Amino acid sequence: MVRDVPLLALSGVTKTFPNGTVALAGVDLTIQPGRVHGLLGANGAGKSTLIKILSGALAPTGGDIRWRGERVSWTRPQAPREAGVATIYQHIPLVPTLTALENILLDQRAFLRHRADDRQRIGDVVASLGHPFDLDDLAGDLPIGARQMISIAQALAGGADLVVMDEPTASLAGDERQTVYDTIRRLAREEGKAILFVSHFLDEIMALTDEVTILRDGRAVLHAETADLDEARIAETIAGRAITALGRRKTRSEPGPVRLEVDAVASPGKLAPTSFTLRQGEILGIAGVLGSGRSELMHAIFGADAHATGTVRLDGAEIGRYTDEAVAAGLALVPEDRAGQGFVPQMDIARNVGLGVMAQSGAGVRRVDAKDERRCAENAIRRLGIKTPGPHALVTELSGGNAQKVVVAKWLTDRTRVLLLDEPTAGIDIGARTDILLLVRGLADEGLPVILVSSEFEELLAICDRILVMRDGRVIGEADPNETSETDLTLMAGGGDRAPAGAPA
Amino acid sequence: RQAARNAYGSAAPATGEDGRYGLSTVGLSYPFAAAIAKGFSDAAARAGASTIILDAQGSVQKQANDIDDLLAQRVDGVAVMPLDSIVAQGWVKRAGAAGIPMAAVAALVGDPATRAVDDVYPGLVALASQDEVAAGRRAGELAASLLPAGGSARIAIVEGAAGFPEVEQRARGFRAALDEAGLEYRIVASQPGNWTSEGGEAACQNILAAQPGIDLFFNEADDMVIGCARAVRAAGSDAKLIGVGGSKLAVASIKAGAVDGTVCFKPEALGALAFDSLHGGGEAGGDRFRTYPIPAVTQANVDDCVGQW
Amino acid sequence: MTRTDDLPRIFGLREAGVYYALLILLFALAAIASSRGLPPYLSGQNLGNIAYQASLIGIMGVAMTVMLITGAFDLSVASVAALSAAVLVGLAGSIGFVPAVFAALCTAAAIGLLNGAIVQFVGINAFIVTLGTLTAVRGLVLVLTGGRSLMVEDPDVLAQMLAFESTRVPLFIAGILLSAVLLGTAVWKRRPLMGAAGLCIGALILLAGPGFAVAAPVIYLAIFTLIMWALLGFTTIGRRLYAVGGNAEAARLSGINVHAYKLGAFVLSSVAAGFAGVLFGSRLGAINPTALQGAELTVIAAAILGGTSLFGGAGSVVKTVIGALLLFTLTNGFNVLNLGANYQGLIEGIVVVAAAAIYTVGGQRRVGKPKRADTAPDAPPVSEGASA
Amino acid sequence: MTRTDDLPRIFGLREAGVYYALLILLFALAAIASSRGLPPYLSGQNLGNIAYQASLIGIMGVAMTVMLITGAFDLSVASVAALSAAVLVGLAGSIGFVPAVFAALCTAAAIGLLNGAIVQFVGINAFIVTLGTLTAVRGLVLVLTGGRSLMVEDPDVLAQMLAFESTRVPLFIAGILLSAVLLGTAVWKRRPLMGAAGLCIGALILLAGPGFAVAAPVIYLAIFTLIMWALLGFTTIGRRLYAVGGNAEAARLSGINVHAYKLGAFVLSSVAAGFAGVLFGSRLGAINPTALQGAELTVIAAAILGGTSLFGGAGSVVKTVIGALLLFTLTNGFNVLNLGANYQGLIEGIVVVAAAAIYTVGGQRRVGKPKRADTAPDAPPVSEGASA
Ligand SMILES: Nc1ncnc2c1ncn2[C@@H]1O[C@H](COP(=O)(O)OP(=O)(O)OP(=O)(O)O)[C@@H](O)[C@H]1O
Ligand SMILES: Nc1ncnc2c1ncn2[C@@H]1O[C@H](COP(=O)(O)OP(=O)(O)OP(=O)(O)O)[C@@H](O)[C@H]1O
Ligand SMILES: [Mg+2]
Ligand SMILES: [Mg+2]
Repeated sequence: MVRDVPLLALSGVTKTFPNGTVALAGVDLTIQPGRVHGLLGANGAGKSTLIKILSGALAPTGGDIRWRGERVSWTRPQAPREAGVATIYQHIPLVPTLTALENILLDQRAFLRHRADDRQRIGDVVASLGHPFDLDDLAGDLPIGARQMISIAQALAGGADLVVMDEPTASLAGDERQTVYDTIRRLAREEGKAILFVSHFLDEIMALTDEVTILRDGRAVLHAETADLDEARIAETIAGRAITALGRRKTRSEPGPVRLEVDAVASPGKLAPTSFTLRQGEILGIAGVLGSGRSELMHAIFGADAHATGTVRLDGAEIGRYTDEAVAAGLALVPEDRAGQGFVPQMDIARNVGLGVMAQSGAGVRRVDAKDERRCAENAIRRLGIKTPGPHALVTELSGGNAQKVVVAKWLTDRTRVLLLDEPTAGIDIGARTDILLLVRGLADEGLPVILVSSEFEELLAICDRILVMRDGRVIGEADPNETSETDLTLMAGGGDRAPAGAPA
Repeated sequence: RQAARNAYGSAAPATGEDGRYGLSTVGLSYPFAAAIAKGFSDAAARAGASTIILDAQGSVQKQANDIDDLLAQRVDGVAVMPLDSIVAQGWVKRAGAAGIPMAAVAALVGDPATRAVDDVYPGLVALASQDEVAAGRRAGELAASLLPAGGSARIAIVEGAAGFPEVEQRARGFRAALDEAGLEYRIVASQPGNWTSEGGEAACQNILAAQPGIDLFFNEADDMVIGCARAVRAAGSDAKLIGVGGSKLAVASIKAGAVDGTVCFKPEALGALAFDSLHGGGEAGGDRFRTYPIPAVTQANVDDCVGQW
Repeated sequence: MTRTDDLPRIFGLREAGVYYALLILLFALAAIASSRGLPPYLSGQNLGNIAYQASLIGIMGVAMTVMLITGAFDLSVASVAALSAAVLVGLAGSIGFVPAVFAALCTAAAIGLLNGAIVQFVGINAFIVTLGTLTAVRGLVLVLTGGRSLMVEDPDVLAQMLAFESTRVPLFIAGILLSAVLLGTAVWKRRPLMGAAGLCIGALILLAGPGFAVAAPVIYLAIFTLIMWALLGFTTIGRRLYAVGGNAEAARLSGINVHAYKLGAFVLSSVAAGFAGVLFGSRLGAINPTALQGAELTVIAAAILGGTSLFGGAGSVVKTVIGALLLFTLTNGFNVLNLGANYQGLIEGIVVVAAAAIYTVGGQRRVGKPKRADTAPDAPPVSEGASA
Repeated sequence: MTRTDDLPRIFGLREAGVYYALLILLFALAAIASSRGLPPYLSGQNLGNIAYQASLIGIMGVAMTVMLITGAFDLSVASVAALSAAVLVGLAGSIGFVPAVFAALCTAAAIGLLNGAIVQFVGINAFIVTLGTLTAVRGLVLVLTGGRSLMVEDPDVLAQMLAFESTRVPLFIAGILLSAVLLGTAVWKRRPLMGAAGLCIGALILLAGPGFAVAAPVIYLAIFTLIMWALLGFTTIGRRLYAVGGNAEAARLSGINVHAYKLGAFVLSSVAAGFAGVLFGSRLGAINPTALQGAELTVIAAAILGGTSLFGGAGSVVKTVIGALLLFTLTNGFNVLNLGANYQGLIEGIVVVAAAAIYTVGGQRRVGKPKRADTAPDAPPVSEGASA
């Protein structure tokens, strides 16, 4: 490899969206073969925009891009793909009606559709990722974690020289992350490929990358060798302010009264009967790997799973098995798949946030107070630091993390009596994550019971009072954050057997 | 085609020297209606009047709208070719209220089941139409003459689309004539052919599959008899074929011997009759029910019938 | 939904395009008419006629819009209208007008419920279900009428019907007042669009002259539209309907009873169709079995011309009514200008596409995404595959 | 797509439901017919008739399926078919049959290109565009024909047309061979579905008897279906078509030229319609302006009965053909059983919904996600929402 000719060099790249948002205000970036380049930045800093530009999905407004030294202008995704850039997009664009295999082969140019060698080749790639899904599953039937893995496999199958990954691990859990790390290392070290890696997980960045570029408000504010940096410094540069690291939560002296009783809640084929109780102001964490049934448990409790059985009582009163009853009773679920389950794309921020309050105040007909709605939205924008032109921007025009914040904001109302969070910090930047976790902790301190599903065990350990560990759709144990380490938790969750997620027989 | 184009009055000046007359047709994409329109505006042209020809596109409520539009324009007379005889009664009232003479053409106004065709609905200046029942009769007589005297004949009726009064009227006349002829017959099937040639073809194919031994197909319209003829030929059946309407195609295939006979309608004549009844503010006088002879034609006398549509 | 205060957006083609389209068409026709020395096109009577002719389609279109907003689809409206008309005409003679109306609406509601139940709980695609009911209900009409037209014999029932359908309501004063009120509130609450509406209405009313009166159905349409507009724009119901259509899964997880709302839409659409049928039957106290055949496409066309999305989550009932008016203005114009019938279809088709183009293109230029046809900014909900 | 080897899935209702529906219907009718002492219903002649009657709709349906797979929509097919028939009949006399066919197909292709271009590049909703062309093209037919039926006078041109449309092709031998081949490959490559198909075909052929022959259009349909089936199932073109419809954004990002594929679908659909029109015109060597009016709904119904999704990304051309056969078997059954015309609509509607129910319900039970019902219709490409 010739080091002095960079594989890809961007200089002064700018992007202004039609609605006036300046996403990139002149970014320089050079990517060398055989190296892992970390791209960091707060939500809305411009990472995805940059990536869409160098994958040809968006046209830049200015600046120039050089591939292997010569100037290129990529306006359609074909060009970069043929040149040798493979991209994993943040919003995981897959074709729901095609199988995993078909999705992975989507960008192949061959004429015949079902070639044995293709299947063989892809099979190997997927195997190297630890079989997170079956080649013949419909992409649409898979949970978000599995879909994330599909798009990773898709990028690997192409055999590109530069693999661009926009938050590939955002909706993955421990094991899958490990396999992704191993893959990245293999690609860079053994196959001499270049990797552009976006993540909000600083530990990943430290462990994986050789150099990092940090964006803030569309500018590259820092470019350095990872070795010369430490997490605190990076965090500060990203947020543009000092980040108070999360200390562990000191277990609260007097356990409050029981609020939520989950009694033998089960869902055929997905979730074994599960029972537990949740006390006033308690934060219950749920750990598990991809497909361990955490989301299923959440849905079952929330009445979102039509097949679920068992009873859920809030303050002694049984809650019906439908989402509207659950919400009316004060349960609130932040789902794991923001695009699919979280927000209504045609509605602006204010209306999406408004949905929460509206549903909680019952099914009756009432006048919606646009002003009040707007005020709530502005509140949320301030409280969660959502980066947007205003409360009337479409959610689809927000960056991934900011969209996630909107979904969280929906339930931050005073009518919420139990908060169920499924991967609430997926794709949220380090600064905002700390804020959100502190916010959750604050809510709990005010007495709100919270269930937190997270694949960030560090997160769980930091703010939970108790942690349930799930595997293959059943709770296999409980951990006390104070005498458990992240590795213990990972071991419990992974539980030796690496069988792909599936239903307990 | 040029002639046809003028016929629709697009070329005619908006304000005629000798009055403007409106014709609300069931839909100018139906050749029969188009021919009536042609007759109407030709007659108008001869009389130096101008015409407004409206196209209801087969929809009753559009026809109601068309008539409102005509009345709103205060034309000197409105001829209506009603899509629905019963609904049309209301239009007669409206025209009366607006003091604009109205004539019906091609179909009577009033309940076709109870009202005889020559008993013209009160308020109408005139009704220019062929008698559908009589048309059925002509077809029936023709059938009687075509069928072998001895033995019971197996007859299939290919109806128009369900919901049109002609369906029942033509069948009624047909049966009556057969009965009078004292012929022994059985109607073994009567199925809709939806007025179209492909519909007629399908219906006849299917009927033949169930009743191979059909002796005669009575198609309630010529388009259907054309299609039916194909089906009969394809199935190698020697059933006789009778249509109604005297369309160009039918006349041609009678000449060619593919179809045995039809009842000859003259839509252009109808149009002319309707116009004459209106011309001069309806004081034209004469019989209020205006019709013309509708002979049944076979290969023998096919030349008496010039296909007008 | 236009309730933010940025003028360019509100008067931008994308938001107001369909209004422009209608106005352009009206004035074009008026110009041609006068150039041809015809009586003034924008006369009260003619405007009244257009509104009257559009009223049935408009009523069904408004309900259809709600339907489309929830992401479903109803092809059976025309048949349902015909059925309810048949029920009305069939029963009015024996049980009296008002009970017959009630019966007709109940029948309609029942069919809506059936449609909705099959779509929601059996899970069959709305298109095929309502296509099935389109055929079946039309068949039912044929069975009920025995394939023949029905009519009401009893003169006083007939009188009631006519009173219900054909009374002409004088609107001059009302119109003046309305436009005044609109202008007032517009100025007071700073609602530019409202102001514009007020002006247009005022102008048209003055054009129409003091004798201006419209037939009852126009009033019914206006009232129905007003209710639905308020419901969609200002109440939680409307919010939920949009959410259900925009992303049913998200709506469900936000505690909205998706089934109830979709079912409701089906019932509403059928009842509205039923009411249209009642008006249709009352028009002449008679009904023929093929009545309103094929009207469903016109209804949907009106809604989509009004900018409603076929995929749910977006749409405005007022614009649907404008869409309907646009379609009927066109045919009315043809009739008035006595345009060669052979050319009407050609021109109508072109104008419809052109009208749609006005705001689509305008809308796009505003957003500046020519390729919006294939850029969905975020992964589509998983469930998309399910419709396979 | 059914090319994995798990039997339950392949023969599960969801995958094979529509085949079952057709078989059930056929045998039900056969039973009734024989109980009424009618000649055998499953006779070669009758089966041939059904196939023949379904052929035009089938051809348009296959293309429409491709259209729907790419997530678009074409209401103009029937009008386009009528236009191409008019062009054929109008020109055949003067320029000869083959050139006239060519002209007709080119006209059709041009309209398809127009449709596609407007939808793709102006970005107007396909529904409204093709509704517009539906009207406009029908108008064009009216203009060309001047509102009366056209017919070919020249006898030998007429002869050519008949030869092209009405020659009957003996199929006994071919059918036997086909079923043998199917069975062979089925056993060899372990393709259960193929085996089943082979058996059914074999059985029907034997039922039909050695005299079995079908009209040319059936053959054309078969060939066209075969080509499309292979294209969709075995080539990357097919995969891309599914991708474009399933998630245009994903397709675009994987470097698929979405515009080209969508445009292609429009052209294909129009050309197929044009070909159907050619067949239609050749039937009688004549065409009247109302020809095929309203056929578009039947075409779409066939596709959706075949399980094609209105929202793109899923669909099978073979099943569409089955859907068309199902619809025509029904009317054929009515005629054969001589059922009262007034009752046909009612029954047809019910049967259609029932048929759809068979595999929808089956499909759901298999997947066990009832909430699909309400999550299916949404997943709007966000762009749609923006078109509000
Ligand atoms: N389609 C769009 N239209 C208008 N503005 C947009 C659009 N997409 C993104 N933006 C804006 O561009 C800015 C950068 O967005 P981008 O998605 O690049 O952020 P990001 O760094 O990826 O954030 P995250 O970490 O949350 O993914 C944000 O302010 C966002 O609101
Ligand atoms: N990677 C996968 N492959 C196949 N099926 C999966 C996968 N992940 C989850 N599932 C299905 O979903 C069920 C539970 O998944 P769920 O998403 O609830 O688990 P989770 O712990 O929330 O995982 P995630 O990290 O994806 O949220 C599993 O029982 C399995 O049926
Ligand atoms: Mg991003
Ligand atoms: Mg989960």
